[in-house]
Amino acid sequence: MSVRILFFASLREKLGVGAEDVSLPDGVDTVGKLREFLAQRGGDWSSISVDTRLRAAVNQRMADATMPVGEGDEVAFFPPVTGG
Amino acid sequence: MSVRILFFASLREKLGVGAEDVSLPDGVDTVGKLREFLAQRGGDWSSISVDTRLRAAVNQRMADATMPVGEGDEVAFFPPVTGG
Amino acid sequence: MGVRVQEEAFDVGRELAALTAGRVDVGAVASFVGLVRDRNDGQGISAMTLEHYPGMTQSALEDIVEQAKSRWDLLDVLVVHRYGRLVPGDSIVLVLVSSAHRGEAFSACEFVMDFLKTNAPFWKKEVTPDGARWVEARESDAAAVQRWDAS
Amino acid sequence: MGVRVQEEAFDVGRELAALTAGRVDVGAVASFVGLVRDRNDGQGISAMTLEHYPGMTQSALEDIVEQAKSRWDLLDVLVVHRYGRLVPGDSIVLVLVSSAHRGEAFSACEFVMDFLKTNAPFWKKEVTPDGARWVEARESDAAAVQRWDAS
Repeated sequence: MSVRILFFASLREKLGVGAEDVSLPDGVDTVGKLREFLAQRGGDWSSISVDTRLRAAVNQRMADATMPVGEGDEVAFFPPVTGG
Repeated sequence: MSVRILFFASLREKLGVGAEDVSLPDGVDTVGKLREFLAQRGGDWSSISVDTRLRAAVNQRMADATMPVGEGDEVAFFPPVTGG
Repeated sequence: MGVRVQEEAFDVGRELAALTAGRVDVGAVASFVGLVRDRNDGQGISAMTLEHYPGMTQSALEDIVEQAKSRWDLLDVLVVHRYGRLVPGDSIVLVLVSSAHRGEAFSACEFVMDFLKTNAPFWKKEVTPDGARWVEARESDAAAVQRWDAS
Repeated sequence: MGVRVQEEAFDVGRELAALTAGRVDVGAVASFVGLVRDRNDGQGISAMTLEHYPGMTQSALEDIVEQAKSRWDLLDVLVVHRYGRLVPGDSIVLVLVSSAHRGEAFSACEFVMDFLKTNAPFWKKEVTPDGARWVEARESDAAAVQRWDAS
């Protein structure tokens, strides 16, 4: 399964990547599992599974850890928002 | 004692007078007593002592029945305000 | 800080620009504009006349602004209230409040409007198909003021 | 009703005029403008960059406006949010809410700002004398949203 992953703000800077297309192994089918999958890359990526302040969106809608992730989805990770 | 009395809005129209200078007898020295004094004129004036919705101001400050009225004061009577 | 009682229309954009011009400490501006509607209490309104108590209107509004400034940490407040003849779509009143943060600006702006509605000596007379009538004060406006006692 | 995410400045007077143009049913317009301050968390700010999530910002703001319209009887809502480089004194966000009566307009305007602060994907990066830093989300903003649950 292939998804597009976006990173914003301080997370984007820390990881040094704003967007990537990733092929996910079987079983990585929720936001929570995707966070664990990405954390396995180690280094700065480790925080993705443990940083409780980190927010996610699936197809441009706010999403919690249980939100399903499917083929072609756009999944974004970012720190708490600070606009306005 | 001489005071200036003003009337506004529906009260002004009902009484047919917007402002008058009045000499008050001894003892008419509060807003409440002035209301009773004016009500004695009878006719449309009677309501001034009994209309509980009627508001008063002394020298351009909101005033209740106990507010003293003195020589040269400007006393206004009017219905509840409806601006804004 | 300013209070103006005037017959002429006001320009919200210009007033807002003046309130913030040259300043870099303003984080929030809350504002309110009240306008004449073409209906009120079930009747069509073709025009209205706003009577006021010259002299007292200015000081009553200044007093409300002072109360707001003593309750919240505000940078500036402007109140402009019109009088005279107005038609539906016309603006009646403008309240602008600037502050460092939005909570204070919102609260103070609503506070000023609530107190203006019950404490500033203006009276509306509407022209309806059945003739002219004085607008009655609303219970809801008295209630709106009272809730500030509790907070 | 509209939501705009843009790099350019906005003109509050013009937006307000457009919101009420040709209408005679608007009794109240509440508005909010958020601006860049020259200080934040005790440090001087010389500039900031507002990053956003294109595509999601628009829909997130539209969703907030829809929520406001379902909670209150509103006539129109406009939200304009800027992104890109801004300096102290610049406007960041505009919220305009029109309604027949002031209570709804005030509540809805504050509701939109509270939810925008926690749900719209914008991030501020400030330039301070010590270098650039990402603005941290405030606990008070999370609390501001939660109070709407109770009401």
